[in-house]
Amino acid sequence: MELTLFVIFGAVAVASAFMVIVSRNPVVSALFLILTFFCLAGLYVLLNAQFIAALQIIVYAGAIMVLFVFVVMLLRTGKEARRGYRLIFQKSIGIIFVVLFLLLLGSITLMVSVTGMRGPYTAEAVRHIGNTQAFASVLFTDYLYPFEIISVLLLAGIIGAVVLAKRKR
Amino acid sequence: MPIPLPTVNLIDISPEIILGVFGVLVLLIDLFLRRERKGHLAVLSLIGVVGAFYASLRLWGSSHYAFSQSIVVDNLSLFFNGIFLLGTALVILMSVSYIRREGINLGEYYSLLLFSTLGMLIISSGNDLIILFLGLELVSIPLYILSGFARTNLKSNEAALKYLLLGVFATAFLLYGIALVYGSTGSIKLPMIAKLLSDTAVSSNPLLFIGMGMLIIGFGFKVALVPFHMWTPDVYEGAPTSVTAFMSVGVKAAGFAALLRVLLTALDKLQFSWVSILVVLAILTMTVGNVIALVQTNIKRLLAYSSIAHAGYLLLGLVAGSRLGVSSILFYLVVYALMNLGAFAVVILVGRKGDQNLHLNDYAGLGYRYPLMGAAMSIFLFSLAGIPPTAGFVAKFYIFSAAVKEGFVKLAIIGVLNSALSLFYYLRIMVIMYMREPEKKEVLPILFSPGLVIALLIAVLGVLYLGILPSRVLDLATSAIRTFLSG
Amino acid sequence: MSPFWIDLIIMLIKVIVVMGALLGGVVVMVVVERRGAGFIQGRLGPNRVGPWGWLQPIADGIKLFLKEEFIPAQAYKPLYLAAPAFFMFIAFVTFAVIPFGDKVELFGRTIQLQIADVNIGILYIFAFASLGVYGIVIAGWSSNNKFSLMGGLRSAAQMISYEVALGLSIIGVLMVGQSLRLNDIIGMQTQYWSYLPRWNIFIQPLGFLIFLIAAIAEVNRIPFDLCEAEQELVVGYQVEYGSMKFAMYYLGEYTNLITFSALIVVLFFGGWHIPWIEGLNIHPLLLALLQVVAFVVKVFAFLWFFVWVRWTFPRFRYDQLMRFGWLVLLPLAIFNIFVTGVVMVLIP
Amino acid sequence: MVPLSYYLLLSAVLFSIGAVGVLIRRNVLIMFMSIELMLNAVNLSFVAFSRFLDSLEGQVFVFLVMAVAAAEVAVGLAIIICIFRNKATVNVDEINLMKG
Repeated sequence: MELTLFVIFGAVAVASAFMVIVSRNPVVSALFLILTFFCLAGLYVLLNAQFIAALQIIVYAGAIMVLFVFVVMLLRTGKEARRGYRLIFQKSIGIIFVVLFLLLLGSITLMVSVTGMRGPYTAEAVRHIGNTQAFASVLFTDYLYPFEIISVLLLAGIIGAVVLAKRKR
Repeated sequence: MPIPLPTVNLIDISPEIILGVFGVLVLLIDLFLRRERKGHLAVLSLIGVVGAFYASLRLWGSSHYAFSQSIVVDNLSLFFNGIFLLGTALVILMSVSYIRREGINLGEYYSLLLFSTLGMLIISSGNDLIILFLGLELVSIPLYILSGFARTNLKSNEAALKYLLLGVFATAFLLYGIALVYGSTGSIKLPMIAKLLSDTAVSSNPLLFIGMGMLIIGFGFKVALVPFHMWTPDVYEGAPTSVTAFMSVGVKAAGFAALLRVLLTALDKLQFSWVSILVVLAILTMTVGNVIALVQTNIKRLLAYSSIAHAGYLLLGLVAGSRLGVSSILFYLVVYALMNLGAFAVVILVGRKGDQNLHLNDYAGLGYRYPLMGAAMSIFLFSLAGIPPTAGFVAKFYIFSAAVKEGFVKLAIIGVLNSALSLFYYLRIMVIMYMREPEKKEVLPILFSPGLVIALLIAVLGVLYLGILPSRVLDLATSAIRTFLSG
Repeated sequence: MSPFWIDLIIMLIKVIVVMGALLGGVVVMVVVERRGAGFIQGRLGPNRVGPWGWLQPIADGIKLFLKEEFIPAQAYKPLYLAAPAFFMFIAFVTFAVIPFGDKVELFGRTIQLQIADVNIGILYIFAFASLGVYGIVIAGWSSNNKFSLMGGLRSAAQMISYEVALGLSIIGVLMVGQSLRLNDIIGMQTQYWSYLPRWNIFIQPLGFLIFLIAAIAEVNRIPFDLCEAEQELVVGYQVEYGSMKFAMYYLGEYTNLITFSALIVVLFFGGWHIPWIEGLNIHPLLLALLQVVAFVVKVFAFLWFFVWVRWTFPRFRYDQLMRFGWLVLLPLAIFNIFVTGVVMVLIP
Repeated sequence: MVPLSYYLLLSAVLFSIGAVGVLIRRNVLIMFMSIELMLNAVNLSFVAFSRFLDSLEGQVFVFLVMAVAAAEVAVGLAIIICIFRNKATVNVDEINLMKG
């Protein structure tokens, strides 16, 4: 059951991610990206992270991508002027990326077990406390400082968006 | 479910709080100021910077974790705070007249500058990968905006876009690296990672090494190491000059602060593997930066490539990884901040509205028309090249000797050769300043605004002082790492 | 039969019943809306088809069904066709986590009167409600028509703006209820302060007001129907849609309306809770039935409220709408959270 | 239970699709979307690790990454609009993005 769902979500995610980068129309790209995000949310549920799954849809699909679609439609850019792709980086970087990617795939496939230190939040414990509660109790105690930092970061983002996109002053 | 709130000691982050409060204060007061009087905000921001500096001084000597080990308050982080705040103060002084000339004197400018500095302070005290990541983002996001601050200038827009796209691209790599390190060790706290690495099952996990590689790529983009440097010249050229100055000093120093923490605290046990990567990167960075700088004709592009080369020199200290290496990085960053910001101050003085007058030929004859400014520029250029009575020489000397002491003799020789190479393009500017007649006769006089003059004075005096009597700051740098490498 | 299959069948029955109820609700709403408009405007409204016009929706449906299916020549076909279906689908799926009654003991099984009891119920609703905007934006874009695009863009801006206030307005409820599960929120409201039921409307009046206004904006009704705005944009994103595709939008909009009414009832008016009935010693099954009826009655009260508002208020101007959302509702919502927090600290 | 390596493989594949998208596309908006795809791929790794290590740090990370991504997208789209006002294009060829 779980494996079936994983395969379905995973396959759709990969297929639509592929469509994101090959489709010529930015609106279509954006919609396929949303589909990918949706599948990822499904995978998060499989991984017992319901809260993150809901956030994934609310924040990514519901806010970030709406902004994208909005801008794409506002600019009415249409299709790319010319067909054909090209590498914008030097070849050396491309080679580094390819090597790194192959290494990554190789080592993941060869990976035998999880080596990291285990934490206290087993699936059982999280189900007992509730995913959202457990998440909150970690976020608001151990990671209080990052939580505060993020507010400054968002403020900076808001200021920037307003300053840059506003018309004449 | 009740959540037991942790005890927090706000004194530990008082510099950060002061900067954040002043950033918001600037925004609020901005609402009540007319366009001509935005200069007052610079004074307010300076007060904030000085306040944060004072708060950092008060914390000097402490060495402990805070916020559930999220941050570490030690002399190293406070020394870095000093570097960042010094750089920011100079940039604010340089900005006042510049942004008025360019017509971008909005209150948000100072506010974003302060937020970016806040990000740097956060990085300097980061003790876990989340903090380091968020700090880097908090440094970067205001800078994306600031590079595009001249909204009607297409070059500035493009610079912002380039910086943003490559910055976020780098962020993705950085994050992937963090994810793999987290996944293979099970922790994101730097000291904890170091402890877990003593387990061979963990330290032989290939994912860990790939994660480390991705981290280096991510940081490489942020501090502009070759071959991840391709954005630097365009962004430095397109962004408003004061912002370029801030980027060239602040981001570089912040990136190195983060690299120091990650590589020397968390991944210390993997030194055997990252040293060889960094050696290659250092050689590439120094050589490519210097060689391409030779053929530049735009002063901002030239300084961009020069800053790439300097990142290469800094890597030598990291490769050494010893106490001497780290303290020489600290010293080098202080010196680099002073000399580079000084050079950019001169670039701002010579420049004209709309970022005109940036060609090297525009510097012809300046040495005679403005002897004091010419002398200052010469001092900065000598220092950047690393010629004796200036601070640049001392800094390079220490960093190269740290490399030699750890057995990287060939690397140090390559560094010295590169310094010699860099002499050509630095001296070329001086030759143009003193030996060539200006092409156009009617040149607008340079307006010396008080802020810029003060900034220039501080930079000149600093470079000369550190060149002649470096021991005070060197001692400070040595004491800054007392608890860093032993704990 | 194994328990798995029984559960599956029960689930299927629940889905069918809820779908049927929603469709029935829409049918009723069509009449209520049109007759209500007539009532408010001092005219008769449709009264020819069936007794008092009650069969009007069927006539409407047949009419829409028989209309010609057409696709504009310049439209981006796949998206043009998918948009209305997506919109309707999202509208129906959103309702899945709304509890319409308490637990029922039937044939020795406990049945939850709710399709899916998700522990992040409220987030689930927001997640899907925020997807609804795509049905509109894509319709606007893929029709390749200026009016459609304008309508779509307006609605995207409006929905993003008001979603913020909408989300923040319920934080107070969540703080009081200490849970994201809708059943827990209702459970909290079944208690009493001496005689007054502890409904959230009494604790969070400001939150309720903000939620109500933002909800009207979310379902794009007058006075916030800027994306349709008949007089300026014809009907906005729907211009190029006719026949069954138009019917899907019609259906989706009313389903959204029902969902938001139900959400208001669940969050602020005790859901299926009937005050003071606990002491009366009624048979549990009858009680459950009464509670469902109570829920439906409450929901219809709000549906009528929406009709009432629609035919009473004029439309906002676009800039007024945005300013109201960002400069009035959002600060008020944040203020509400702040006050709630302070009160909760002071009175534990 | 689906093994960890499946999730990691999926994440790696998505990440590289995103990276390829950034490298080969000319349209700034699609490049930007590809970067978002990369960030999401990383998030998948984080959540998977978090599940298999029984710790919630990974989820906290994802939460913060989402906030960061939102800020970056807001700023990025503002910059794109800015460019579009000055010069009506979103093709990087004409913006001359990568001259190094």
